[in-house]
Amino acid sequence: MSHAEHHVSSIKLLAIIFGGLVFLTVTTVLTAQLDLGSFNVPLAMTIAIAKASLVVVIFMGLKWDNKVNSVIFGLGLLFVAVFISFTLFDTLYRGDLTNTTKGTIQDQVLMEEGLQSREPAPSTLQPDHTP
Amino acid sequence: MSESASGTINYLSHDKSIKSWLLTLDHKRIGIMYLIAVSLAFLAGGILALLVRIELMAPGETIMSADAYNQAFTLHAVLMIFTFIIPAVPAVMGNFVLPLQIGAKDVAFPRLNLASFYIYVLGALIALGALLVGRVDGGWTFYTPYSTSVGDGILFVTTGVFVMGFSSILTGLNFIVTVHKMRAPGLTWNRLPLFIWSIYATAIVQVLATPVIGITMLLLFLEKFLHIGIFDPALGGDPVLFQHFFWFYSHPAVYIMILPAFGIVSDLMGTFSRHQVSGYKFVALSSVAIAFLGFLVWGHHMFVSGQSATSSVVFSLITYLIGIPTGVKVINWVSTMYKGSVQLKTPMLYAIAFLFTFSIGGFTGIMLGVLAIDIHLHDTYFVVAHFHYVMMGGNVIAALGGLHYWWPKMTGKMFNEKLGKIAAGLVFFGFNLTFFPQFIMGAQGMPRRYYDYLPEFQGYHLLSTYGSWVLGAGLFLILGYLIASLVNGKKAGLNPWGALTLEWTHTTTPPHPHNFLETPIVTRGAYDFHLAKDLFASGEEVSEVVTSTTH
Amino acid sequence: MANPHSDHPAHLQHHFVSSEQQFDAAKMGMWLFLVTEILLFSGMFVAYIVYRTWHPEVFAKSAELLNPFLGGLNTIVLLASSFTVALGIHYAQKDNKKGLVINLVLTFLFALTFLVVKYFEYTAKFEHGVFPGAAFDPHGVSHGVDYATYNIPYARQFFSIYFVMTGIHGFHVLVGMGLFTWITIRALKGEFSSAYYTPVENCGLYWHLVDIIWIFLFPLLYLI
Amino acid sequence: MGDKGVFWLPDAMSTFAGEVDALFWFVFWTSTVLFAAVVGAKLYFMFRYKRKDETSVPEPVHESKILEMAWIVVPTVLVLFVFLWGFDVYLRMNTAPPDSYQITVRGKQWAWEFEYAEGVTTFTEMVVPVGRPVKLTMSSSDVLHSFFIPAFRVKQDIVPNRYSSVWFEATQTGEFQIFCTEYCGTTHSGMLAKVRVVSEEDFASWISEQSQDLPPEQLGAQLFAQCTACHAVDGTVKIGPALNGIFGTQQKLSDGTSVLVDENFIRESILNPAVKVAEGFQPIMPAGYSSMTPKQIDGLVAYIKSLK
Repeated sequence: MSHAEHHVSSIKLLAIIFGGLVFLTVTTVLTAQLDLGSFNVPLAMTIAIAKASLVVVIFMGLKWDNKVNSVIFGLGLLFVAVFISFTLFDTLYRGDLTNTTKGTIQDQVLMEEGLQSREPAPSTLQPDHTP
Repeated sequence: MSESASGTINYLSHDKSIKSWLLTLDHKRIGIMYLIAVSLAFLAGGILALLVRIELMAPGETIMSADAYNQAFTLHAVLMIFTFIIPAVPAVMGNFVLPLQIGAKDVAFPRLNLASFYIYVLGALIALGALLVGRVDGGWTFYTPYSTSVGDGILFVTTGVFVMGFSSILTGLNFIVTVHKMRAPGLTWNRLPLFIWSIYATAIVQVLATPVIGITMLLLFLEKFLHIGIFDPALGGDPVLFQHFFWFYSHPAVYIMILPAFGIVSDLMGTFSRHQVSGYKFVALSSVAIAFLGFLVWGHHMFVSGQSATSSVVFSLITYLIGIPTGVKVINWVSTMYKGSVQLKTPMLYAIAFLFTFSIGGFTGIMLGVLAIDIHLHDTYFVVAHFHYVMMGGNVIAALGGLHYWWPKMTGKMFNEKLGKIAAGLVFFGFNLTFFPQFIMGAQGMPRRYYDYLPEFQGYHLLSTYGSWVLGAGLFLILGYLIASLVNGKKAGLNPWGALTLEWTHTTTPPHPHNFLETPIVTRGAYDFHLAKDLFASGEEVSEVVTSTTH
Repeated sequence: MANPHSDHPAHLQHHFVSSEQQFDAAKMGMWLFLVTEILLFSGMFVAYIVYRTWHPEVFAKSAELLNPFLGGLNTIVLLASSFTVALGIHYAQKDNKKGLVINLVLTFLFALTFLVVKYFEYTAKFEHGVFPGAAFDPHGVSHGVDYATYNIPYARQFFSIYFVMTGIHGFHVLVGMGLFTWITIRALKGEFSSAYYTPVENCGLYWHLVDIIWIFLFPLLYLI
Repeated sequence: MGDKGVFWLPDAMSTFAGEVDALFWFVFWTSTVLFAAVVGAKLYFMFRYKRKDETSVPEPVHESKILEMAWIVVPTVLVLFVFLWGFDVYLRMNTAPPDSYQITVRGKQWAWEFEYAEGVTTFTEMVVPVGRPVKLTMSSSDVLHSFFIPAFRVKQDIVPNRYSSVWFEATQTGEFQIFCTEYCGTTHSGMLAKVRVVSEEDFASWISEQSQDLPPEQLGAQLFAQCTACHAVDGTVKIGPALNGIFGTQQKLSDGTSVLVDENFIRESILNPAVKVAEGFQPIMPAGYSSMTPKQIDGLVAYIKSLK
């Protein structure tokens, strides 16, 4: 084990990061009030990732830490990504062959009821959520 | 040259009070406590298996009602998987052997280690508590909505599995840190015994996968208790999503079960062939690769579940990719014997039996990974036979090899070699007789989890039941002579198998409470027998306990 | 038994060779633990994403019932607590006991604030029948919001996910408060110094992770 | 090897069953050859290199790069080939031809119900025409079930709240087994049915025969097919009590009281099975049968009344 002095982050650096985090929080709350169409989600997520990165790299000191800890953290994120993306392979493409249907029976019933009552069905009741 | 060390105290003798055992922080004693606990779990699960097999000797009711049968196979699986096979090798042999093999005084976090043990016991008791409140039904897979619609026993089982998950996580975490930070001077990654590599790979899976079964069990609990509507289709939830959650853990869990077996077999093959393990680097790194790839294939349990064809195709393709490193490993183990010096002691017999049974498990796995064939074979006895060939023929047979291999080090006593060989034969024969007929009846269409069945399948079921008796006899024989060895076994030498790993060359038998009298300094790889020729020149047991500075 | 290290500090456990090894091991163990925490939450994120892609309109509408300003306030409270924890470690490294204790107490108070705000958010929903699970039955009118109009298919899923996610997160905050109480007591006893502050460091890491989880929960549940 | 249809796989009775089997046998024989090679090498090495001298320490073997590459490349090519083959068959197995004959299948604990396009409903037996693609649209009213016909090599889980489907084209007439293969509770293993494959003409005449209105007793006899997993009519006690000769008698209940078995009691027991449970039996009868029409229930009552 090579002996290295532990890194000490200066109060100034910590304060700057804290300021940045508060700024980003205010930004994300304000931009969420605007209607940016399909940009709302990516923007909010980008800001969240930026905030989380600041916390991990500076507050948690990963920047100065043993590399193996970065690898561990990275692997954790990688497998979260695997979990999400491989599940989406199913849920986004459910019913791509004839062995099962895309929508549920409940949704179909709701839609039929909506049609029969001849009122415009709330958009939320559409059974088919094609990706 | 070993006599000067024999008079020292060892970890068993230095304090014999009950309290010193229950509160011990010594990884070796914790390993022994796990050994006792998982053996009890194995016994309970095994008795249930025998009962299930007897019930299936004839169609219709033989010895129990349909409800009793359904609970018996559910409990058999829950006990065998969560309380026996997942902790078996990592927690028993990993605990006992890992710090010794890497030349450490203990694991990195001894208190956490003891806590893991008690968390395991607590979880197992909670799961068993289900028996007191009601039926435990639905199979170990807990598929919704059946699991949320039947009995309250499921609440206890999910809680128990949740709690035992913590034990598994903490053990894995402990081992990863130990392997990274506690290796003896000179013990580089390239010199590590392959058992360490495999336990390390297992630990990665334990840490990354187990939290997901935690959240899955929690959500299942809430689904049953509050009806949150995530998994229950009557409330708009999706049962297939539950299967994704469940298999995200439970497929990697298969690698928690099999990777440690790879490690044991590698060690046994090297030691009993007195030969460098063929393709050492490949065997080592492929364990880690398999650990990671194991996370990408869970959907092959769901080819007929109604998941999208897109995901079935992706999962099927990756399933093959994981088959290849596994296959190459088998070839490596076989070729380790090539031009070696093979000694057929009891532990080696298990390693050789493993190559046979695990290969069948592997090849049938390839068959199940083929999309079109799996549609026919899914949820039949073919699958039952396949996973028993992997878990029992893979893990348990290897674990028995490991148990016999390390038994002298753990207890200081030799078991009866002749009985050992007979028992190994019984286990091997009984195992194949139990499970091979299941492949055939499965392919013929016999579905799994069937209490009653069509008369045309009875012949296979009979063979299988007879096999289970032979297997049971073999296992009880092992239990018998191992216990007998504690009483009247021959005193074990320092290194009865002629191994080169540190637990044999640098410790007394049984080991000192602090493992090593002096920190070992490692100068060669775990299987570099050709660099240690002088140690074997006398033909006597080799040990470097006292003269640690020369090597 | 020869011990090569003549100076053996009180905090060094016998099976470690040096303080440095012990510190590294503890920290690595902590990072591994954090990864298990991330994967524990990942299940909830998967559930959220799956149901959101299936029913985006329901999720957008249901989110209207959450108050982004209270959520935002709580975000800033948690960020501040992360800041004070980082300051605490800084003071520990500088052997400044007073600075350490003050910042640990501040962190505890921020955590408490977070839970108090959460309490008001929860009770405001419970009053109108917004519960997780079978009891979900939004009704009544407050601040011009007619809760009954939120009783639409799959709103139950949104609120179940909301309550389970924030509930598990809140539980972690509670555990964090316990940890900080313990660490503060040890700090008051003067157990920490620039030579040994591993528990402070590790509790800090845990707390930052709780903060990070919230950084994601906040926009996902309240904003988008 | 003998007749493969007898030993490993059941006889192939649908158009793609032969393709599935070809793939099965390819993997089977390739695996067998490789397995024999591994076991053969293992046994040979075991005895050829047996330790004779306790002091012998063999030298490490120089590893051949070409051989190692071959171990990796050859299996990779093989499995990719098998994957593509399996994928191809899988796609066809899961894509029903648009002109298929439609049958609606409903699974419930623990019986199958088959409804044909002409409005005919059968239980425990599904009749299909030979040489014509048949598409089953399946749903479940309670838990997961799985529809499996080994002879046709088809299987599909039925997920509640979704329509699942399988299709097949039978190649020969005959009677074949249908299983439920997803665990669904106490009588999971009794959730069986048969598929009877008949010629086009026989099918047409069978359908028209079935379409006529039946007297209540015969209707009840037909409906009762879905009850036989648990109730016998010859006095045998299964999961539930035998139902012959009980009409007009006093039935002891699990709460100690007793009740007269009349039309009302039978009707109530079908609609709300957990309320009055016969002594010595578990309250496990599913409530799924309450969806029956009054006419169907009248039929069942008439049938049970007629049992001696």
